[in-house]
Amino acid sequence: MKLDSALAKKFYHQMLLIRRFEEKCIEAYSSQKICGFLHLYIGEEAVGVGVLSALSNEDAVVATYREHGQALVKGISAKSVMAELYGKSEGCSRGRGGSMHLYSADKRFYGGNAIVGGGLPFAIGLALADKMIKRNRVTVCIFGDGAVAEGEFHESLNLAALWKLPVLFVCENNLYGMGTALKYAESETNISKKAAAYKISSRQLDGMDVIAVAQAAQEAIKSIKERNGPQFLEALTYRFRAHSMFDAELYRDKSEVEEWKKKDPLITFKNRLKEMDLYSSIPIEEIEREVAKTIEDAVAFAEKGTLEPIEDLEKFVYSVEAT
Amino acid sequence: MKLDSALAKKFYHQMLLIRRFEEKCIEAYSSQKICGFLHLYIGEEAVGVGVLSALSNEDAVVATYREHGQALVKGISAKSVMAELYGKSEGCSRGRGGSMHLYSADKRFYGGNAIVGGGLPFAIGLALADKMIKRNRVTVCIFGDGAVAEGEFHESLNLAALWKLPVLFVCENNLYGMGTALKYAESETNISKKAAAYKISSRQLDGMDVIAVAQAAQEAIKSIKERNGPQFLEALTYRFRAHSMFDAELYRDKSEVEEWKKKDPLITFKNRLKEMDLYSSIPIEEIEREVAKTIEDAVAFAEKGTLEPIEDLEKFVYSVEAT
Amino acid sequence: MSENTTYREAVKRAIHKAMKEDERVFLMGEDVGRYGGSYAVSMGFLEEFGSERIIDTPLCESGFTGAGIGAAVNGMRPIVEIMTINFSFLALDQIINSASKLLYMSGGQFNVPIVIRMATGGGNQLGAQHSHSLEGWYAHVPGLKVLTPATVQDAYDMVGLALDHPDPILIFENSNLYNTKGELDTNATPLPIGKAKIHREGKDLTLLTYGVNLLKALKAHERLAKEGIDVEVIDLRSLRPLDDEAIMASVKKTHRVMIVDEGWKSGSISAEIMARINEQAFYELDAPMVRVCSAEVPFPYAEHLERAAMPQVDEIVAMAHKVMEES
Amino acid sequence: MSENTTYREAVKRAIHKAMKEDERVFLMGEDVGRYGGSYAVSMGFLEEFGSERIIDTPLCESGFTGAGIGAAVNGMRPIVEIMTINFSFLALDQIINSASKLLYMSGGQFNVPIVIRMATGGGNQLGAQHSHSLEGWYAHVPGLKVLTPATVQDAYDMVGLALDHPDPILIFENSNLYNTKGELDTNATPLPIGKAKIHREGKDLTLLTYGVNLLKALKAHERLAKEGIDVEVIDLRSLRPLDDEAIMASVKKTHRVMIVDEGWKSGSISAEIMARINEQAFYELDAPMVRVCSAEVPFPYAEHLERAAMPQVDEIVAMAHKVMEES
Ligand SMILES: Cc1ncc(C[n+]2csc(CCOP(=O)(O)OP(=O)(O)O)c2C)c(N)n1
Ligand SMILES: Cc1ncc(C[n+]2csc(CCOP(=O)(O)OP(=O)(O)O)c2C)c(N)n1
Ligand SMILES: [Mg+2]
Ligand SMILES: [Mg+2]
Repeated sequence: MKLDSALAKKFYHQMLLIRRFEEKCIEAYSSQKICGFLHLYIGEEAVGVGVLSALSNEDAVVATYREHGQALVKGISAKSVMAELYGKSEGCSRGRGGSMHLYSADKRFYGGNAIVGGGLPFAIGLALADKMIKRNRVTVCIFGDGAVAEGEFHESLNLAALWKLPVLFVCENNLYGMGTALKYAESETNISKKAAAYKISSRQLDGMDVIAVAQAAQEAIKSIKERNGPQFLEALTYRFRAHSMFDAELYRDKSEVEEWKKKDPLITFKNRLKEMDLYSSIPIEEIEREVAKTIEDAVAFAEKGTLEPIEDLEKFVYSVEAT
Repeated sequence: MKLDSALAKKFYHQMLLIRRFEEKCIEAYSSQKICGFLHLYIGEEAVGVGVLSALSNEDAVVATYREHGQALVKGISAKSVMAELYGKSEGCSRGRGGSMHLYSADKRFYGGNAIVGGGLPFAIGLALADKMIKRNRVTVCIFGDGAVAEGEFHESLNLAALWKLPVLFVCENNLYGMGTALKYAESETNISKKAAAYKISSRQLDGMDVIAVAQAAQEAIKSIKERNGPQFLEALTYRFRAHSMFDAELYRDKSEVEEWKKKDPLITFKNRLKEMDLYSSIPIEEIEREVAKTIEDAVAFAEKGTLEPIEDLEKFVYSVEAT
Repeated sequence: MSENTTYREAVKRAIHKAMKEDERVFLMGEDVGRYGGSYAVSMGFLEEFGSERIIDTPLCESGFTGAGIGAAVNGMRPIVEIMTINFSFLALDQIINSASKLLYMSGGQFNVPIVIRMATGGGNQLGAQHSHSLEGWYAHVPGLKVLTPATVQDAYDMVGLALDHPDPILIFENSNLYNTKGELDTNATPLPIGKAKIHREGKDLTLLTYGVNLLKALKAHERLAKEGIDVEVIDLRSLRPLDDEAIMASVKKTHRVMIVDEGWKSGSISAEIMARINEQAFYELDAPMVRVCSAEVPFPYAEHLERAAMPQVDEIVAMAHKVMEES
Repeated sequence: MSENTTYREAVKRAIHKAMKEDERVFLMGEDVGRYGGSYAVSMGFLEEFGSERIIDTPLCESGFTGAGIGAAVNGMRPIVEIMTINFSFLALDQIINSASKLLYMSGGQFNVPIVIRMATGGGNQLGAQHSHSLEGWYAHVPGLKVLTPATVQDAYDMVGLALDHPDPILIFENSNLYNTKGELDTNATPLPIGKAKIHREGKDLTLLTYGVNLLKALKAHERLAKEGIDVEVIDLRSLRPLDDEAIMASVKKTHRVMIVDEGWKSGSISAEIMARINEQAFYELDAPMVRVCSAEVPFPYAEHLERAAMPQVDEIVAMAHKVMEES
């Protein structure tokens, strides 16, 4: 992968978009425009941006309840995501999904899943269909370190490897599953090592470094598209915010958070650009303005969005043709 | 482990008991004295006998639906097991369990589980209690190669290792889960290698050789009793009979079965004894007679056993003190 | 065009036809291939259709059911066979949290055209863990449809209907039905999903049932006819949706109701049917509705105990007399 | 000795007391330790009791629930916390195939004194996968008991009752109750498992409910009292066993029945209650029984839709008027 200024701009723009989008979400949450659970990706932007940079439009993404970032990068508009968080008809799930259930058939973004581990078997199935139909597409399956202990993780990795399915597993290891540190959850804390039990080739990488992530993802996707079966990436990262909006964060030290904030993917990326002499070619302030405008528009769009008619409560329980 | 003639006699006696007991079961099944599912252990006797030889009375066993052998070796009388298969009150589960659900509180035999993989979390729990109560006892958890693909396998191994529980996992790898050969079920067919994903030390061994199994089990149990946490054994074995009584065995070649029959644990054990000059000290015919008598008595006991009163249908849904 | 064949053969032919006609259809589950299906439904399919379309899965109910859901969303028409209902608990999260809700949660974007078949029921001395009748439980879940073919014709028709359907459908095949025989007309227009079927018309008592208990109900019908009670026997066919119209029409005719259901009594589908009749036809009732269900016990192994735990013809007959006397 | 406190505090104190008094008691589940419990029930316990007795588990519902079952059989008194009912599907195999049946399958040898607690219910805009009310489902299973504490007193009492019980008990705590306040008397003799409680006596209409809907029922009671309808409000407290005696006694008094239940309507516990009243008190009824349940939809995120999907006071009041007019 060659990082030129166009790509660098794109990376920075996407990471900043996620950051600012979620900062706005916090505001909207405190004024109760957004309700329910809200899990923020702040601090982990490099993973989503890096991994998704390796995908084509035809490739699919299956994510978790912490998926605003990936949804935006996969191409669901900020308007459509924000409207969803506002519970509006114009939202990407027509207000029925909320933060944990963003979808776009168009963009091949398959959610959002509020059941830890629940997305893995589903992702396997998407890939199985692609393989059967002989479409050379990849399904990226993103999950947290907490999901690794679930049985569905095990079942899915085995199936993917056994059937040589075109899946890229991406474990966002942010060291905690809610309040439980990895060392209290796994006897083997090097998650990438677990892939060997299924003969899946895997790598552990710095999830705060968008370039490293993008590079690894690109190589993995290439191998998958050459029909070599699944690949596994473990991205070491950290969430800067609480698990959700209800978390007193008793389980980790402030100092640990501060340490990790020094690796803020936005800041370190800027530093890398400076080292690479690319910084001056990136219009930082312009990007900041663009992003601000995007978010302003998204909020305005969400604010003036409409509510689904209550008469439509039962719409989409079954397909129209089925009722 | 030193194999003297007393131990050799015991091994042979136990293996023969299982063999003859199950041969009798086949008869009883065809005359419909025994009904339901009946899964035979014939061919795999060395695993149960070898592993259980390393246990003390206080250690526990959790097995599968293919558990006649382990139940007998753990000390449930042939009478009591046969009566259970006959559905009689005198059976070890009072006729409520049947072949797949043999139990004895007294002998610390915890079944019999008809759900593949279902025994693993339960076994973990037995061991957890022992650890909490500071009793130095081991729980042996036996399961087939088919169970390895289940999520509960994964969850249980992780918990056992994470909490350093006194569990001996024994995978009876007979190469098939019902009609599905291991290579169609696992991307990594060396099951003992999977234990590494949980940092559990493991060994693969010849499950047709009772001495090898006993030796390995003894070492494993010793380590567990020294409070080093769980151990894992994969015993390579083979079932000579169909999966259950309803199986046309389309999925494997007769020649493969014949090949494995050459490794019949009873025959190879006798050969080993000859090599070791122990054979002459084992009263083979006397054992054969003893076993025949035991089984005859068991059948007679089962035949004249009584039926639970129908009025007691709801007995044991709840504890007496609870209703 | 009609011929006499087994229920097993009917399911088999329906799947065979679908596989021939639509290359998106495939069959996946434990031992569906080399073993031939644990109830021999797919015997010979592997040879005919190959291992790409007849997929022997490892034991991982959640994994392969979830995989079926994903494949359905991505253009295929999977038939997932969960060997028996007893193992479906392990796949429950995928069935409920994924299959039943995806269309709704996505605001209509992702429908899930999956067919999940499983054997159900007790009566074969398989013990407590292998004898569940929980199809009524699944019928509680919006987003799912629950079919219970009782006849050879339905065994055939429902596979096709389910595969043509855009949403997830569960088909429960009682394992005691596979060897039963009946008429099969592969050219007949199938009765739609959600329609009950009157097997015997009668004026004294409405007997509602489904699955294997239809056979017991028909036997009871015969005995009761001789004893002067004219029972209307209705096969529900679908537990979700229930055919309220057919049920109420019959109640209006007979004014008396019995439900026969192998589920444990409390909370079984029989309760829901009673609730609906109470709501929709209360004033038509001449007597309390009754039900013959399974005893509330984990199913015992011993033959005499298991028999006592399950609905039997004698009990149905006795209960019918009781209802008639009451009113 | 009575004082005003929260439901959360009541659960907390009950567990605390049990841990103090019986060293066999321990608490296990996701985030019960360092996080303090996802609903803050066990805040501070880890410090007090240590990580041997307050066990933070990895995410593996089947694994740790099964472990609890094994530990219960082997001499301990585990309280397993499944964070919410929504994740209990992943543990269902262990709950049904192991906990509920072990005593029976072993012919009485192994009882399972486990207490499994979980938060339940919707109403917080958590979307379809996080808003289930399936306690009625669990009540279908013989071998289990299902408790639904609605009051601060019951939140306290039921933990102790359950721990003293030899068989598996599920306790469903509606997440909207944790912050509610009420009187707690830690010295009072608890009302036994299986007994319903009359919260308001009335002569016109029996309103049966449980869990958080008791609060809505009491509000409706107040409004209806002003409108001249005298409603008897009964908290079922236990869904398995149901207190048939208390239910029928009330029906005999009022001759009219309404059930309020957050479960999806079809196949909810409300259906079973209707079925039993039909069976046991049919001739006492002056009008069809009615129920106010949740709409049969995966729960939507948007506030207005979710509200419309759930039982509300207005609907209860309107339904009460309807019943009174009918008869
Ligand atoms: C099956 C299941 N169990 C428990 C939960 C509650 N829960 C939600 S997120 C979470 C932690 C997951 O951690 P991880 O997978 O590391 O993802 P992260 O939140 O760190 O991104 C838990 C326990 C759930 N949603 N699903
Ligand atoms: C969860 C579950 N799925 C499927 C089955 C049906 N079944 C019973 S035994 C078996 C094969 C198990 O194979 P393995 O674990 O290797 O044990 P073996 O029979 O070879 O001893 C299957 C598929 C079951 N009992 N439980
Ligand atoms: Mg995490
Ligand atoms: Mg095997």
